Amino acid sequence: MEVTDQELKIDLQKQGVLMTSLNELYNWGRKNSVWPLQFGLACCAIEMIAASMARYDLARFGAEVFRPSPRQADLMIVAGTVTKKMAPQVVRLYNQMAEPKYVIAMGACAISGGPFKQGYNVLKGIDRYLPVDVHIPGCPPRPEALLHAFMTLQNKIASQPLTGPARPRHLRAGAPSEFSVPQCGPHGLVPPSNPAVWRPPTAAQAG
Amino acid sequence: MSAILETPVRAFESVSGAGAGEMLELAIGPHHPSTHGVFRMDVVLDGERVRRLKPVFGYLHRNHEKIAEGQSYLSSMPYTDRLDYFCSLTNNWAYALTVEKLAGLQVPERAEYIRVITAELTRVQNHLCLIGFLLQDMGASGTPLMYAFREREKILDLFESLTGARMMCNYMRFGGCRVDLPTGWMEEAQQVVQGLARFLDEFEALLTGNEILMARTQHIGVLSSAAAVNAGVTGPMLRASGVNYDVRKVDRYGVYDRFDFRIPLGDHGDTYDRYLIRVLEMRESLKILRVALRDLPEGPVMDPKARLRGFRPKAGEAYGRIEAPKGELGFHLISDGSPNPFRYRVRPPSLMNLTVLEEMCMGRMLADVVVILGSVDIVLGEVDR
Amino acid sequence: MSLLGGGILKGMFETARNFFGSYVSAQRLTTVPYPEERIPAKANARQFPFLVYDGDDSQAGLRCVACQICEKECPPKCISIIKSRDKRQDYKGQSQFYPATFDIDISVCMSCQICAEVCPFEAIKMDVEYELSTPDRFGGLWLHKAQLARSSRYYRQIHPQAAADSDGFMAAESSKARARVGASAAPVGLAPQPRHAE
Amino acid sequence: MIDALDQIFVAAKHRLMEPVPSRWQPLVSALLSIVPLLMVFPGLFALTTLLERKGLGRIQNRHGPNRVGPWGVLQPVADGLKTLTKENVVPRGAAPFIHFLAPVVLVIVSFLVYAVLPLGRNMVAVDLDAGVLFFFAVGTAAELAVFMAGWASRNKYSLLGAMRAIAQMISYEIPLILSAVTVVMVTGSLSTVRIVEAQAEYTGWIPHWFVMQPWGLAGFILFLISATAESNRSPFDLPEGESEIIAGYYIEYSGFKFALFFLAEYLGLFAVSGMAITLFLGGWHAPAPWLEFIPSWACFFVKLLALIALFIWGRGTLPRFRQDQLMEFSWKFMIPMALVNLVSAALWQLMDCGPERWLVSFLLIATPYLLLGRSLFERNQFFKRTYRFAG
Amino acid sequence: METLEEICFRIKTALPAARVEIIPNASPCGQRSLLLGREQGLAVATFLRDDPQLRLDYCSNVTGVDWLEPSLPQGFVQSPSSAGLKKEAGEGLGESGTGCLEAVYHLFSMAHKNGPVVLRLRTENRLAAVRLPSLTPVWRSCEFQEREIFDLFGIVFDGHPDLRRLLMWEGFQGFPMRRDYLVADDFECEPTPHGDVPKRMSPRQGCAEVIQKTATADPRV
Amino acid sequence: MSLPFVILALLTAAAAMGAMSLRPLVHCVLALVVSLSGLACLYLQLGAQFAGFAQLLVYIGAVGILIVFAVLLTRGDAMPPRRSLVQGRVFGLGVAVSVLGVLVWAISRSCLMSPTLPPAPVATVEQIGDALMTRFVLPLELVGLLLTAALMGSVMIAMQEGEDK
Amino acid sequence: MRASDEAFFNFETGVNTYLPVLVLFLCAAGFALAPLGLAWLWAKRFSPTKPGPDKNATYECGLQSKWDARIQFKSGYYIYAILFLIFDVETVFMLPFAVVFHRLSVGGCLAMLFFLFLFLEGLLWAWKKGVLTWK
Amino acid sequence: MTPLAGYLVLSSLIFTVGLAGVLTRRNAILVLIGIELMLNAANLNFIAFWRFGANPEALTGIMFMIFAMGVAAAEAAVGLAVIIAVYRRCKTTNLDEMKLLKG
Repeated sequence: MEVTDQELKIDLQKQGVLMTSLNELYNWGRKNSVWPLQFGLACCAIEMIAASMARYDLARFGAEVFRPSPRQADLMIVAGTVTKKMAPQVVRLYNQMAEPKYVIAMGACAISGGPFKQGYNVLKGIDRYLPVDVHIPGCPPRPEALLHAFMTLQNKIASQPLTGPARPRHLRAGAPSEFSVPQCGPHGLVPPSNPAVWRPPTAAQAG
Repeated sequence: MSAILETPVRAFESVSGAGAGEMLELAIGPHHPSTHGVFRMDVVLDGERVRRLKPVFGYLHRNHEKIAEGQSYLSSMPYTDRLDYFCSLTNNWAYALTVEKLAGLQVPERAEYIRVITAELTRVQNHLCLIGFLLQDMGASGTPLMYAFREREKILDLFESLTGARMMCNYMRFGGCRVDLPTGWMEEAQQVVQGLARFLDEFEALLTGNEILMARTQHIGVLSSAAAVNAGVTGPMLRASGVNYDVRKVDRYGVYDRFDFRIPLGDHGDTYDRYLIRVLEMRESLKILRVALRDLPEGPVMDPKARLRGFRPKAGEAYGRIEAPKGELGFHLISDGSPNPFRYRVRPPSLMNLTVLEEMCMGRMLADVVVILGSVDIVLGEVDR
Repeated sequence: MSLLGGGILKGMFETARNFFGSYVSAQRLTTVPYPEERIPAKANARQFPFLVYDGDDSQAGLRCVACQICEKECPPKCISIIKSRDKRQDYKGQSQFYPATFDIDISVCMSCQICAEVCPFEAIKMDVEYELSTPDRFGGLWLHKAQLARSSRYYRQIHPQAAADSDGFMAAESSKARARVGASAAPVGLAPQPRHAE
Repeated sequence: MIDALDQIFVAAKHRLMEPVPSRWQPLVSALLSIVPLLMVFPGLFALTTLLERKGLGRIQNRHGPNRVGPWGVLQPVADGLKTLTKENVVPRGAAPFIHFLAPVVLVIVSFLVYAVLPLGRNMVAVDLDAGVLFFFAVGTAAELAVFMAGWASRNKYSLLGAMRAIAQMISYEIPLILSAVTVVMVTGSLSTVRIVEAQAEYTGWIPHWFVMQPWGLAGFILFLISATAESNRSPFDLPEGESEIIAGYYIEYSGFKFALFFLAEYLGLFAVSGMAITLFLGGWHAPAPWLEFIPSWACFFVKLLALIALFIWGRGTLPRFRQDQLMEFSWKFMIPMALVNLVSAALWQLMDCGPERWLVSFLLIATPYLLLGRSLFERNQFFKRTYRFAG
Repeated sequence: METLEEICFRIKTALPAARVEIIPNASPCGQRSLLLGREQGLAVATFLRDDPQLRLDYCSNVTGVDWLEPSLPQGFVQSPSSAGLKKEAGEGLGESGTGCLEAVYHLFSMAHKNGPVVLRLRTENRLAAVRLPSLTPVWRSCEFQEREIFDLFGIVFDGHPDLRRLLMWEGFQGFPMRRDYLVADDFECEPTPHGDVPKRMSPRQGCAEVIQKTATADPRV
Repeated sequence: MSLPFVILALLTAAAAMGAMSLRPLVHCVLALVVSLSGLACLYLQLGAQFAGFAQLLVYIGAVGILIVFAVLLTRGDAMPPRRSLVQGRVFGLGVAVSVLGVLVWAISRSCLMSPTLPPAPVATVEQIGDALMTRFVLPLELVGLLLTAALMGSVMIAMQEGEDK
Repeated sequence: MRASDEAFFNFETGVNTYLPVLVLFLCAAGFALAPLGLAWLWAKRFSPTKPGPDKNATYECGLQSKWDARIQFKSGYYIYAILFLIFDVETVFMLPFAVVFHRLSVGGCLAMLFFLFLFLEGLLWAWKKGVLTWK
Repeated sequence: MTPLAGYLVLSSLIFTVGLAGVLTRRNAILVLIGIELMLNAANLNFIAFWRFGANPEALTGIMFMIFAMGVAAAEAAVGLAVIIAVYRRCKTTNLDEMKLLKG
């Protein structure tokens, strides 16, 4: 790892300008062509649809190409309550997406289970199993909030380096591209969270 | 009557028994563009013909009833918004109506009118979106859906300025409505209603005579009236099968007896009827809206006896129902005298309407399945709760 | 019986009308290009709750007296309040508790407005801010007292009508309280009854 | 001047060829006529995707992509870059070689047919004696490529999509060829250039395009409908029918392979549109004599864009057919109509000029159209309905 | 619409063996109900549907109710302990077998446009004898609702054509809508205390044990 | 031997062998299609333009598709594992190789080895059309009849069985 | 665009005609393969492909795919394919006829009319048999 | 310059491959494919002889090829229909098993 980083640094010095512009071009292409997976779970999906409709027009960002197949999608908008029965499917769909892929957790339910989090069949946040890039609070968030999140995601993409240790997950050979699919056990999901993805703050647990 | 008696109760056979290579077993959903959410159908296809279809539920079961039993009556109100998330106001109304029945509350006249207005607006936008989604299921590239949502946004604007939220209105309270109409709302609403009438003409010009739409919907997914009644199908779907049953007329809840509106009835019970019945219902709703907006009386919007905090109805039970856009939406509440309902049950129209899905799809093509499902008008939040 | 294809042509005409209409009529080009333009917030619009404070000090001026009604009434239970041990003067001049911590987890909040509705002190109101998306779930969406506090001026700005009503109500309450203080000199606890008076 | 502009590409090519040694000339000549094709049509593809998204947007009362570059013109570039750098996923159960080959074959086939399309005066890659036949013969390989894609993916939906695609393409191949045969019958040649040249005349301001004659109009409409079906465009986009079989035959494709499918689909669309222009819309000829100053290639591309606009318009309006209806429509309406049209064109050719032949040709087409259309409705009992109301 | 007493009388004349009892309802809406005997439930339901005077051809709603305590169902007399029922659900396990599970059917007549007539069917107790006759053969509309009640309450409907879990997955244990069901505790991190749950953040085994104790066994077996 | 011929010949022969020896049936069909298109290119190379394109149209577009359907319809794809070479196979291969030997021997012995290439004949579609409409009009009609008969026959066969199923 | 006689490649008769087609074929292949190659290089250099048991599983609406997709298919398609084959061949025969149509004798016309009649006969027969109706 | 013999050798090679396939493979569809190959080998001969023949203006070779193609199409249609019909009855496309199951 160290060595490759060194190499990369030398590389960068050698072809600094080229590399930087390549990086910018790459990020520019990715960020302006984020195709969401056509995937709605509950109420928020309607606002997601509304965001792609005439009034808000997600298409302006080049993102109206809702692909129904995960192979061709870049962005999974988890819009709505993820139930325990649905969670394995959501994770599997994410796994089946091609890299680079992003996740937006739209709405309270997707982030934390939201109003339904006390239910016996509701997953308390999709970030227990998937690496979420942007969270949108709201129940449901306004379409503009989705657009804002979309722009937040674009900014995030634009700032990702192509090389070096800070490069995003999909560019690192060792980093995982799929996450283990939870199983529906006798009382809930097994395991209840994926420690590789979910690291809750310790301070919060104390409080 | 005898026809119903002869309706055989299907014996369950394991879907996986089909095997043997000739049939294609296919899971449609839970992630599928046209299952309207996370609905799943396990179908067995012979070529493209459906030989068996089993709906699979529960992918959006979010324990609404259980949560409601642990909360006060008021706290469940925002949860009802999220049942049928297209029609939060009618859900509010059904719940409020049931609690009012349970606790014996009276609703002021103005509030009743506002409820009628919001409910009919909800009905219009629900039907509009349904038709949009139906066409989407038929493969139209978004245009009807976009037009529907264009008009829906206008209605949502009205909802937002009245209730503060676009979708999850949380507007009605036991004994009335939360707030009165803001200034200028009436005029806006009247304009919207006028525009809607014009829009419906355009919408029908785009769709109703379209040969492809007719070919895709006529004689597809036929549902007989006897089967519909026995299966508890309600709403536009029931009326498309020719049964004259509308809770607005039967129960005359609210102030519906003051409006002159008609119930359109279909003669074929197919998808085209279900589509057109909804168009006609929207026109009737606009008629109600015009009258209601004209006749809206002055007065308070809340029953002065109603309490926001510390609401504890006497022990007992009540079943209340209204004609939601999708059919009969009922609530069954059992109170034990505590602040929380002892039993809180939602009777979702979408779930009952799905009972006959397999019959309607049997022997049809795969492409028909999504269209039939679209014409049933389900919202998973309500089906699975 | 119409001509085969007639309905299709009619529909094509309708879409063509919308296509050309989109260049001339605002009715047919309904897009509000979001980051540049925004749909003005409606009078009653609500997103997430905030705490109102009067005056300039965002913490000392909080109207909240930590009565915890909103915490109890909140349907998704996203509010968490820890009452202070000491008391301080509220706007009516009465000695009241104040929230030592007041957290709202807006990743859970369902924007239902019930907290604002049940609050007897006009202390919690609904904001119209919706641009809250963040990559940081716990840091960005778990809002504390300091982040939640907004001045009453801000409230008057976003909801002028409701703020005026609220101000009127508060003025009436505080004058009543003052009158009562003047009459009997004995402090009357205006703390509302907890909901489930056991 | 006008001629110079008209022949600017031809002249440029000759200019470029001059220094080339004669033994290399055929190859260079071929390259010089091919390479522009490979640049123009993918460019047109990029433009069309943008136009389609913007056009659909306008139909649907919104803007469409407008934030990447001025008016969003760089949107296709961004999409291309993205797909290029996207991961390539090949499902485990797939046949990897065929899975890889399918989009490549599809693109090659879609490109090959451009060889006989006359894009302007003296602007055809190769003027084959059997050009029209070449067009259809090579085009049929697309069916196999689609099948390969669907079969190799080993996905239920993709297989359904592939079966649909083949069933649809074979059903519409016949009316497509038959409606082209009418033109061949009248011009007496299979060469695309000769067909275009046969439409060069004007009567007053009216050009002698075949679409201006009853049989030609019918042929054009039949050709256009079949072409829509052949290129899997809405309302015939069943093989990829999103709402039913998710993404159809390319459901398992990601990255640039998926982009190649899109490219091929649009290339096929341009090709059939170009063929429709060649056969019925007078090819490179201007629509009126006083417009002849417009370079021939510009005329061709303007017509092409107009047809593309028509396709986009149709996509923005129409729902999708169902498989059986699609087949029935082809076999029970399109093919009989194409046969009748053949007879009509023959009669047109045999009869003298005069109003009679207009009348005969028109009646010969209109009558079966009405009859077949009505029978289509009656057989399936489609009709507009009236409803009863309960008070 | 006939009164409930008349309906009761008609049932008794038509089916003398049937056990029918009128349950009062103290609520202002006054929707009283008929408690049917388990054995005659199906016959009574068929009678109600087919009788030309009643023609209750439409079963709108089926509610499952879990009465933890035997005293409660007696006409909704408020029991002093009922408020305490959900205080500590797990602790009430000892007496939980003595209550009953109940299915409530709301019937309407589409032909006569009247209703509702409320039917109740009660199981013998909550744990062992949880069988009821299915009314799906009479009204198709009960099919999914009875499945749901089976899924969430654990009432086994005899004669139901397709009794599987409806909302929860196959392999799920327990019946979550029962009042003594404890939610499997997977609140690992809560920035804010959400309701009572974090307070019982007991060791996981304890929680699972409770679930085991309540109703893990699939009563179909 | 010219380069195009060699390339096409190799392609055609290899594809033909593939069509006969590949495992999955669909691969066989695809190889057959490649082989037949190679033949079509050879026709083109020989100056028979119409024949070449007709070959493409009919064999790739129609026959290939038909065989693909047949493969999918009969689940021929799920082939049993290949058995060891039985005697029949050896016999068959032997027969084939001997036929090849005889043919090649005959060709090599014939007087056709002369390298003279006659001037390219022209076979435009017009000429073919003229020929079809004059000298070959009877065969044309017969082929038409045959095709219609084949249509009816094969449809009957395919349908009939479908009904008794 | 006329091929010169002293071509570099010693093609035989007619082949020069197809040289543009051949070039087009090769260029198109290059056009399709070049970006794929570029994408492969990109993946090699920067963004490694990451196959996995889930990612490379067959997609079926988010569920684990049961049963093989390659199943025996409906004969409905097959009958259409037969019809198509026959009609396709007949259309091929019709093309030369169409080319010479304008100088056709009466006999030729009649012959073609008969051929057309056979075509129509096949179609009508199939129609009457109900073959054209999708089952 | 490719002499006629080259085409003939190629043709016989393809013919042989087809023949070998017909004789060795037991799958009925493969047998049909082999037959198609053989027919096409013959077609190549027709074209080659036309090209190198004495009287190319007569177009006899091309005519033969075209008619042979028509016949081959008819053969393929009927042959495959038969295979499918047999498959429906016997559930196999293997010629040996077909023989066994014939009844």
